[in-house]
Amino acid sequence: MNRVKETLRGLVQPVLAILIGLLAGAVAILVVGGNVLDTYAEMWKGAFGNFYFFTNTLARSTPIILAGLGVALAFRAGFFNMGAEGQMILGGLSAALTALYLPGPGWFVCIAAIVAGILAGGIWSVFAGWLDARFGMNLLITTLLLNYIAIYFGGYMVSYPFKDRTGSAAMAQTPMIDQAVWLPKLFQGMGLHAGFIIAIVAAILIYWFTHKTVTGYEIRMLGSNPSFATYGGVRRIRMMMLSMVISGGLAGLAGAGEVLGTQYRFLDGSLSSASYAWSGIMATLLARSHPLGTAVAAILLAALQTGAMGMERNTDVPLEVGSVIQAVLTLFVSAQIGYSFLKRRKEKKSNAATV
Amino acid sequence: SKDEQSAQGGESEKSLRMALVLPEKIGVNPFFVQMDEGFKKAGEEFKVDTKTIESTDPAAFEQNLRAAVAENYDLIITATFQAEDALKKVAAENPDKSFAIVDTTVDLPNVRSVGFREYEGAYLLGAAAGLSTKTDKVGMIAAMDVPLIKKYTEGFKAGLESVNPDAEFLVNYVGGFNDVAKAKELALVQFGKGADFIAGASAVGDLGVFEAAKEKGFYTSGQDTDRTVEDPEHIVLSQLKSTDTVAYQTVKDFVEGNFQAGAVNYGLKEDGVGLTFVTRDSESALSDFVGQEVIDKVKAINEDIVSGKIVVKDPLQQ
Amino acid sequence: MLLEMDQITKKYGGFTANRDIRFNLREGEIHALVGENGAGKTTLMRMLYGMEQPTSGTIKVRGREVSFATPSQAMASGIGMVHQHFMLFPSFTVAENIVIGREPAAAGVFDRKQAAAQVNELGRKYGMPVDPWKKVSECPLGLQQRVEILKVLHQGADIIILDEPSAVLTPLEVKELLANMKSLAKLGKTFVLITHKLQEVMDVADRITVLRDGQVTGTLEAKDTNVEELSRLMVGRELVRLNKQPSVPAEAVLQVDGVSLSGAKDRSALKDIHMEVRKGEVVGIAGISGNGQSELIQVIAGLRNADSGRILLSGQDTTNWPVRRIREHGLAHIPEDRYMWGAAKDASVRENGLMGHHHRLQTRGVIKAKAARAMVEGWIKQFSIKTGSAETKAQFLSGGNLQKLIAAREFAQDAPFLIAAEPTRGVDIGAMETIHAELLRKRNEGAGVLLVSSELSEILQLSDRVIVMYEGEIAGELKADEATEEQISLLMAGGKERI
Amino acid sequence: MQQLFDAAMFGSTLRIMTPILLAALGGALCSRVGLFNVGLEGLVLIGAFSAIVGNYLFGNVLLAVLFSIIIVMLFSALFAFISINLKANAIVVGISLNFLATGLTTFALRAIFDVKGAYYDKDMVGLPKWDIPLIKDIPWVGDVISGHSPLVYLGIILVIALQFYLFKSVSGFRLRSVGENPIAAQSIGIKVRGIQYGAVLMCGILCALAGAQLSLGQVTMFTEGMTAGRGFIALVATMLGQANPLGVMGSSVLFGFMEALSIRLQGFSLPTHFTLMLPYILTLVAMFFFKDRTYAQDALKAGGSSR
Ligand SMILES: Nc1ncnc2c1ncn2[C@@H]1O[C@H](COP(=O)(O)OP(=O)(O)OP(=O)(O)O)[C@@H](O)[C@H]1O
Ligand SMILES: Nc1ncnc2c1ncn2[C@@H]1O[C@H](COP(=O)(O)OP(=O)(O)OP(=O)(O)O)[C@@H](O)[C@H]1O
Ligand SMILES: [Mg+2]
Ligand SMILES: [Mg+2]
Repeated sequence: MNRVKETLRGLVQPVLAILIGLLAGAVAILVVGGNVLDTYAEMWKGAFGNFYFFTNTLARSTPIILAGLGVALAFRAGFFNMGAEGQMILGGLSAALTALYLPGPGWFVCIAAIVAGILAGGIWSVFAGWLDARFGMNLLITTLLLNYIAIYFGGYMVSYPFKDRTGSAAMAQTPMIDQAVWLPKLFQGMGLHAGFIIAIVAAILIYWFTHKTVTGYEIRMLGSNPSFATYGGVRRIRMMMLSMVISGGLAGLAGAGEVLGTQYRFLDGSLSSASYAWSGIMATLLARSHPLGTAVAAILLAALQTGAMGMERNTDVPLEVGSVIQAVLTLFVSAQIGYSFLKRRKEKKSNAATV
Repeated sequence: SKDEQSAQGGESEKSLRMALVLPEKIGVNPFFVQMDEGFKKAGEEFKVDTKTIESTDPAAFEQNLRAAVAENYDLIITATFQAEDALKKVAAENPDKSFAIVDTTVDLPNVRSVGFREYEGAYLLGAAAGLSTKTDKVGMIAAMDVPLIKKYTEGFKAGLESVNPDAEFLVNYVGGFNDVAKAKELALVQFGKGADFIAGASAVGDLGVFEAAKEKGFYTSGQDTDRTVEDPEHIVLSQLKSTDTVAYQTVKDFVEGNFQAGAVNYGLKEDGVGLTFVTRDSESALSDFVGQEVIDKVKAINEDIVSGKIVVKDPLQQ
Repeated sequence: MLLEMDQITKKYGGFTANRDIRFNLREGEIHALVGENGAGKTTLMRMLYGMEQPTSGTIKVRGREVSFATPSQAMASGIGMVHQHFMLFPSFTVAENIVIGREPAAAGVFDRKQAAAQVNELGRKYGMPVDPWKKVSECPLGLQQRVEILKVLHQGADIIILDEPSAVLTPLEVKELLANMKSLAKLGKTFVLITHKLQEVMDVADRITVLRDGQVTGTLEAKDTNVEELSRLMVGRELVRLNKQPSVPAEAVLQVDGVSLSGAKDRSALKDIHMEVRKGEVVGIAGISGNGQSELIQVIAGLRNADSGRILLSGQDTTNWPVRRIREHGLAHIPEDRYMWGAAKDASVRENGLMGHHHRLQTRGVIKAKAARAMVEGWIKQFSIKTGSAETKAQFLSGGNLQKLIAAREFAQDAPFLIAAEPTRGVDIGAMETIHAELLRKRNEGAGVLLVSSELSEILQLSDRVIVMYEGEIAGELKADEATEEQISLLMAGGKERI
Repeated sequence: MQQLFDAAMFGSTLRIMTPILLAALGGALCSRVGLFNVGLEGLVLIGAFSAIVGNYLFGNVLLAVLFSIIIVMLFSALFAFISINLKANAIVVGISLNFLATGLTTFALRAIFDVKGAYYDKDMVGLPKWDIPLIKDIPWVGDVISGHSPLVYLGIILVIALQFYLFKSVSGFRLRSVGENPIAAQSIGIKVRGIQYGAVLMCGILCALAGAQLSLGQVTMFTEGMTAGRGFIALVATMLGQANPLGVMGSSVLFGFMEALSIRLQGFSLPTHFTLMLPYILTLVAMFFFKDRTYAQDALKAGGSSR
């Protein structure tokens, strides 16, 4: 009973935020002279209109879920890891290079490529963790800076040493990965690939890890109160490194999934231009770092994005309405409207009762 | 079934529906702007329902392309190298659909590919610059250090060297397609180093280059459409690329039943690329900086390329 | 009457912190306000200072009824307050801290020279000199206290409220403070002194008001009363001496062998500490906080590394081991600050209770959720911890209930050695008795207990031996049944002789 | 080498530095009142856009800048309201604000000008370039210092003014006290919220100026996402300068200089990817050397309490 009540109370906030977001979107639609209901209907169709669009939405959510999970874990441990983008890029790059140059049967290379992606993302992330732990360099800032370095490094690698010289050779990208190595599509002719299953499994695993295991418990306590964790025997530096590795590894996995499941090569700029990492951060914020919630929020954000694409295809309302809604709802989700509102009501009631 | 529905829902005669699915936002990129214009113009002329769909990133593009298939357009046109991967997948999965792609080649039985040889136009521009420069220093502000852009930088360089081997060629990269402030800053730097002609090849960034030219009084050139009209005093040349013609022609061919798969290639010879004043006249007056004499020389070079006497190397085929 | 508070009631939701309080001040007196933790002393004074508004009741200053919406308004009526926790800006200078809010300025430019001059003048006038240019973070606590008082004086206050000013001071500093108060009172200033130290009250106060459970239980002239009467009024009954059997100490469970630790500003926090705790005894560490007790605990518990010396736990050298190894080797620890060290506020009661047990309650890295829940729910019953459920967040527990949870968790560690630091801070009488009884039970079961407390009475009640710390050193050691408050106080104040 | 460090290079350092400096000063003010503003990037973007809108509406640069200031102040007030009144985590609000700015400017570009990607009008007049009378004739110095937009000079003046304000004036002293210990400040009757609002709004003004410098000073147009990460760099400059105007100036100069240098280095046969990377690597190195923890810790504090 109490649990249900607390879960409900936890939901007030996001629901209110979503409402405010939709309201802001409605204003934007009205500004450009659209019909709010029709436009939202088109948006709904674009995201969930039929099975095809639904899988589209899930496909887009895949990297967002994974990047978001990574960020969520870091947040849980108390570290503001803003480096998902760079970690994702290096993960994607490493996965592509492994997939291209490692000999062996397809399934084996595919797994190796995923592992390589996870490792690259993890190492890049733990590097920032190390700078913080060892030299006291603020993690929030270093991870931001490391993003730029990763972006340019990835760009260099595919513009020069590993550039695709086959075909028109006009893009900064690696050659196409052999078909045997691809992550399989889940349905013929649709974008959704096995990466989505990996993402959902990852969400469940991370939930299980943080909520059920000893290490997850230690990580969460570290994030809640580092002194308390230290007092209870948690090794802060070790747990920080661990959570940063997993966090970056998940972002790397997100990049690897996009490379092996959607693009079949590493294409310069393709991961950053889609803002997967930032959407992942938003999903985490929406879900207050809960792993399963992050997955749900990621699907919601992906739906907003694919819905906005559908809306733009079929109405004159520009796509950006989607990002306005997204931004407004994250803006308000951490605001304590719901809570303080409820509390004030409660207080009034009890005052009335006692006076 | 959806096909039938739309057929029934239309007028008595079934009107064709075509989609132009672009891998980027149109923005102020003249390449896409023109193409969209040509596409829409053909749509009006031939009574075709046209729909232009823009995309924000590669994954979104693939989704849009698939959505266009799902929404059952009769012909789907797309463009640029960025569309290549996705089109290969989607077109192969939908062999009964017709596709066209502009600016690159996709070798599939249901895809018509239209390519350009921009480096030929760039060669002419480079030659014109080499003949016009007074300081023997010319520059180019390119968008990014990526292979695609080499079609511009390398062609330009070859043209420059062919007429003026002493000229120094400065090239700087903005590192993006939208950073006008940085493009301008780079142009100012090249001007500071003594360049009197600085070509813009940085997409939106060109606006920054033009502004720098206006401010400092050097000469510059634009891309794709005749940009000289914007500021004839400083934007003295423009390298042309007729994406509008190509889009128009593709729609026309489809309506008239002449649509064939396979690759077509547009260069100077086919009038798909060119240079203002040389291959095409301009509304604006020719700047004294270039002068008719230079134009005449470049016209001669153009003829040599058209006739095959000069072969401009494709920088991507090294 | 200078000030009258009449029929003051303050409610927080359903909870009444102050009920129908009548409190008044005469000009130039020192008026002590005493009462147990949570009796409502601070609440009453916060209302006087405009930080809270009474639910009902009136306040009159010099006969005129006032109501303060903000501290500034109270200040304007000549009321100043020195808070329980200092309200200072550590990186600002002494002068800046004193004049803030009333800065001398010309055309909006802060005249720091003028400020320093004012501070010097103020210090001279009231006999409390300070160096105006020194950074507050570099001042010892006694000086910071003085800065707080000077700040209030600079604001022009005639009524000065001091909320537990002596809790963090050394005896010498306390003495100075009391002397200063007396001389200021002679100059016409009026004081409200909140304190738990009844001896201080007897030393300086003219009148005393006692609060219990938010109500006044008496206002007395100091000369007509004594410490015993005051404590009875505070607690509501005679304090019973705990039924403590004589201890049967066995072998040493903790040996501290020449441990030293350097502190801030080249002062050493611990200097060559030698001590031991045997199985079956409670060793109390007395001392004014800030004399190295915290550091000693932290070094023993592995939260800080000693610079030199050895620590043996059950005969094993555990110096500078990681916390977890020390704990697993046999250490339980009730930390001194429950919010900083003892709990994670936004985690649930169950999760807070699991800490330290989580390596035990697991199979292959997975926590045994059922067992963990049963364990915590057992404590909730045993210690009657008031909580919604085991899933309630710790931040919703009252301080005392959280303290009970922490104590229960550490009692359950099943370790031969327990550190209990301020185990009953902010805890009500009932819970205090439970915790005290548990501590003794632990001792009787043969564990060694190291009790650190700033409450002398607690130390005297529970300990078999008392160690007094002063400035990072052991100032003396006494047998509990022979020790008197006077002896301990003397040692706490730095009186060196061994008894 | 000579060619590398010519006058033009220092001139570009000044130009590149200005938007970063202005935004970073705003960031410093926020951080001085205990709010760590990650939303600088978004505020500057909105500033750049609304400056162009203002110019389009009024055809006057001064009014355009004023218009931009008003609009950005509205958004910074939103930041203040959500993080102060609704007690949301300031970092989260800042991140969302960045998203909002990207979406909203692109959207408004289409809604107001009916264009995509960029708004450009060749008749639009940007901020003037001021030639400083005497200085402009001094050979090398003139080339560096003279001929910039008024906002470049304003930026430098503001550094001095803010330094003076924060450390010499009474009101600046109180502002700092709010960041140092808000509870203590409250206890002596300082209006903590009011001061926080003031600082955030001031930050809005500075970001508006930074944006105007980008869209009306550096160039005269608006392009989508034209801040291109400058706001994040400003954030780094705030931290590196420890929220001290002079320190912020130092780190902004460092960053402007690195960027100008990286442009020069493109001439040498280093791949541009590495020259573009250089400023970020050097910032990391600089962070390594200047790490007074006080303000870093503020950020951590703000970050730590987000869940
Ligand atoms: N803002 C508040 N909301 C709810 N309860 C409060 C609030 N402030 C104080 N209380 C409660 O009012 C009671 C009296 O608190 P107060 O701080 O006045 O005690 P005190 O006598 O000063 O105690 P101590 O000796 O520990 O300082 C306590 O139970 C406290 O929890
Ligand atoms: N500032 C505050 N705002 C809201 N609620 C508060 C505040 N301070 C205390 N409370 C609530 O008031 C109640 C009493 O708190 P407090 O810790 O003072 O209890 P207490 O009376 O001292 O109890 P105990 O005797 O167990 O220590 C708790 O439920 C606590 O959560
Ligand atoms: Mg109190
Ligand atoms: Mg209490």
